[in-house]
Amino acid sequence: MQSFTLVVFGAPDSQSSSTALNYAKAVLKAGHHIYRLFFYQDGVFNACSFNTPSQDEENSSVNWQTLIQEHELDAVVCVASALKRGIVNAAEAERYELAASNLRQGFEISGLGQLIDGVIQSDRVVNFLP
Amino acid sequence: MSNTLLIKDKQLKLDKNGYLQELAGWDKAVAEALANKEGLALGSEHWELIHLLRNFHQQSGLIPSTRVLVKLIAKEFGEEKGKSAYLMSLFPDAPLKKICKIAGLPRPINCV
Amino acid sequence: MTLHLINKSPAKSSALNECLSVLEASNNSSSAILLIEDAVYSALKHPANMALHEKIKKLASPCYLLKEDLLMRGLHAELVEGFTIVDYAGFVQLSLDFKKVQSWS
Amino acid sequence: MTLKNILIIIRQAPYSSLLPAAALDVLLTAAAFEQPITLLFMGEGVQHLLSAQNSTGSGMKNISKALPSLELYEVDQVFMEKDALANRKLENEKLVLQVESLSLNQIADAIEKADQVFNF
Repeated sequence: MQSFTLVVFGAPDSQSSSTALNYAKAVLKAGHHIYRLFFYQDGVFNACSFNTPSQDEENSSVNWQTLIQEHELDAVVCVASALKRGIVNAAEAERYELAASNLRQGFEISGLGQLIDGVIQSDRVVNFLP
Repeated sequence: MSNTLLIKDKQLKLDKNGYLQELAGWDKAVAEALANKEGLALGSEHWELIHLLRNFHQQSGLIPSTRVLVKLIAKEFGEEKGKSAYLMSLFPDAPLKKICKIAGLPRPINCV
Repeated sequence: MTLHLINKSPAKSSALNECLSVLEASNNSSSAILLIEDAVYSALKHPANMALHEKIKKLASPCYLLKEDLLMRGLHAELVEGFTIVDYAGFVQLSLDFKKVQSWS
Repeated sequence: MTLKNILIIIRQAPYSSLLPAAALDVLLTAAAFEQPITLLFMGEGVQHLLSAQNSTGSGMKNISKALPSLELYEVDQVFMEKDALANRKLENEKLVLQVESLSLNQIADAIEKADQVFNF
């Protein structure tokens, strides 16, 4: 069994986000371990709980959340990318005096250090570039 | 709620953590008022570091980590001052956050 | 021992071309290229792709295409020879067959 | 702590994409973790080395300003693709930092030697 860290750069409506999701599923199906999902740059929009695509469209945020919760994956959202794009948890919303928090359950906000930790700890790091 | 820093005729908005909201409003009097809120009286050694950090930020666009700031101090003012204990003695507790706040720089986002 | 992952159309990005230039200059032939997303258009029989295909043909490294991205775009018959088609399970396996995966954008 | 050789390649021109700034952030964080780091400017990425840039008022980050400070972060392995400046007729421009050139063959070696490559 090998361990993987996946870096998701693409917004929910980009193909690169869906490629990363399909890849994550294939990693788990092959019996390997996902050490961490790291959502970076526009990838952080996948962690927004306010995403409401039309009913006849896929909700990539929900698809990620389902995978994360089913497999209890470590899903880290880059704090600097998230703050810039308005994705905040309750603690950050309070710190910056924002009207609401919108981080989807299952995701956690943390620093870029978690990506470097992924490089150090896992067997493979795959970047899904925008 | 947001608080305000009053200096003579100036009113400066602070965020919840006491950082300036508009960095352009910073000047020496502002720094002294901010330091005062932290219970610090700025002496020449404080100023030396504040100017160093502000110049570094202006030139590089970067907010250094504590470790890098200590190295920057060592490079500029010698090994004697280039120690975290020296930085800590001037800006106690959370030295990087404290000096950034007083120097009118953004709050460092902890990447680790 | 690197799997080079490319996801952009050759019309939009020089990624494949730059990757091929590095591999050409390398003394080591134990790398591979996997084309995903819009990069699968690089395998089309198209005059604009001819120079790339010449480079790929001369290379000792194998070149793969992601099946799901070909099917999604309706590409079947018009592909040049010399590419191997893999699915997501194959993509994961390739990631492990090589020492690391390097993505180019 | 396990050390991983991290190679960061910047291939996108400044301001056209957010990726170069992201690459710099990854580099600074990897440096904070004391990992061995190599930075390489390839192709259009060499434009970051030009010192005449001024992004004031654009809202875009000028990452070239940070390059002379990399030494403080103990990042001293900084390279550019040989010929990339000449191919763009930029060889006489002033650069923010003097960096060594690598041939494509040496770049291939650097990629092989790295444990992880971030190619933005």
